[in-house]
Amino acid sequence: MGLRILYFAWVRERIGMGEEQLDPPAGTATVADLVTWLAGRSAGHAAAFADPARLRAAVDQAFVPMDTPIAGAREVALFPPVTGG
Amino acid sequence: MGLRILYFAWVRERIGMGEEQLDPPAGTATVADLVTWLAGRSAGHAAAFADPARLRAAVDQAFVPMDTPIAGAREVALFPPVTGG
Amino acid sequence: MIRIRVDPAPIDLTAETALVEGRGEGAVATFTGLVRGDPAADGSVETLELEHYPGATEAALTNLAQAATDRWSLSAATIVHRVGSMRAGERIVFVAAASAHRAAALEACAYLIDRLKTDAPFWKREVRGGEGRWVEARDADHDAAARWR
Amino acid sequence: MIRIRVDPAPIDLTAETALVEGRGEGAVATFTGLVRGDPAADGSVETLELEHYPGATEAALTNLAQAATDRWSLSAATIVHRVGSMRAGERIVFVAAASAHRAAALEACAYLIDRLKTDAPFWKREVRGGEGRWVEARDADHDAAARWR
Repeated sequence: MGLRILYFAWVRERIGMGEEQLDPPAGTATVADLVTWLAGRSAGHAAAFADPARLRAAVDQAFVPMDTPIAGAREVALFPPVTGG
Repeated sequence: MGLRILYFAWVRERIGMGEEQLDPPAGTATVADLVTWLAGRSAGHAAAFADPARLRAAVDQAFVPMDTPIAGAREVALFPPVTGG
Repeated sequence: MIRIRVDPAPIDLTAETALVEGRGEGAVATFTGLVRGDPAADGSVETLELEHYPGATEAALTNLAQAATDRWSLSAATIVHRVGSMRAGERIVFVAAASAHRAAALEACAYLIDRLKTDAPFWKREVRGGEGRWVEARDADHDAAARWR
Repeated sequence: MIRIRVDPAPIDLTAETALVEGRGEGAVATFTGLVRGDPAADGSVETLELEHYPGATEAALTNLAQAATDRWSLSAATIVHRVGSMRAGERIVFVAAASAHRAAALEACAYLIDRLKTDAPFWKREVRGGEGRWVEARDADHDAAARWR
């Protein structure tokens, strides 16, 4: 199955894609763990995740803190602070 | 010359006219004095001014308290509390 | 831009909004008051009649719009008030405030309508079942206006 | 009525307003956000691009409109947000709240736009002089949203 991971705004631009389907390794318990793992996948990922303070997340389309567990999640989105309206 | 006196809403209806031009007697110092004098002019005037608490006034088109002097005024309006908007 | 209009014609929201939006600022807040049917024991409101004090009304609304413009640095302040006879569902009043900042536009809009309720010489008469009745002023309106002093 | 619309087409204010006013309540408050030219050292904004998170956006806006409806007993809550590319002077966002009472409509309108700024997944990119730049989030927006908690 794998986890659907979505990127938006400059996170998407730095990584060079809007979406990937991945199987995080065992021990990837939280969103923050996922980000750490993803940062090692490419230079683009590393650049996108270089400053965790500028990163926000949603698990299954709900905004969550970075220490949120991802067990059972189908979709995780990573993006900068929102700027709509 | 005389003073232009305007009536609005139910004050106008009770008096039966929207406007009259009058020369108040000497000693009519304030809006309240004017109202007391006007109340004696007809049964309609008396009915309109029976409850001073329900009456508001403007002198030369500016809302004022009832104890405002009318010396030099060209126009006095008497009406119920406003209900626009 | 300060725009004041007291008119028996229906309020043209599209035209009024275009004037306000045309000022080039980022935030526009509006308030529209509509005639309510307000069903009661003596029937619903068939028509609402708005009387005003010509001359004094325009002066009061201009002062109000100017005060809001000064306080919140507005690029536009509009007050349009209908007078005469109107039916349920029709617009009585439209106010709008435009500013570079959303909080300023929103606050100024609330200020304009709150103060209009107590500071402008309008009187409403409701007709239900063929019988007219002057609307009583509400204490709540005075409280709402007082918070801006 | 709750109406949520996320759309690349220009916002039709006349149609949206008619839907809200058609609810038969007396008070309608609206807020419209427009693209600002915002002249700076690197030129004015030529286009503004709005990216969003399809699915999550609609869910967030629906939650927001429902929360406002519950809190202020609204008869209508509308949120329309444009996405894609737009130019200076065009509408980005329109929110409206209708209620029997003016204070409820005004407060709910402020709530909708304040919370939208922090709770809905939209991202703005400004293009000036041919160069795109992602807009930074503002602390003031978080403060504005926090006052409703």
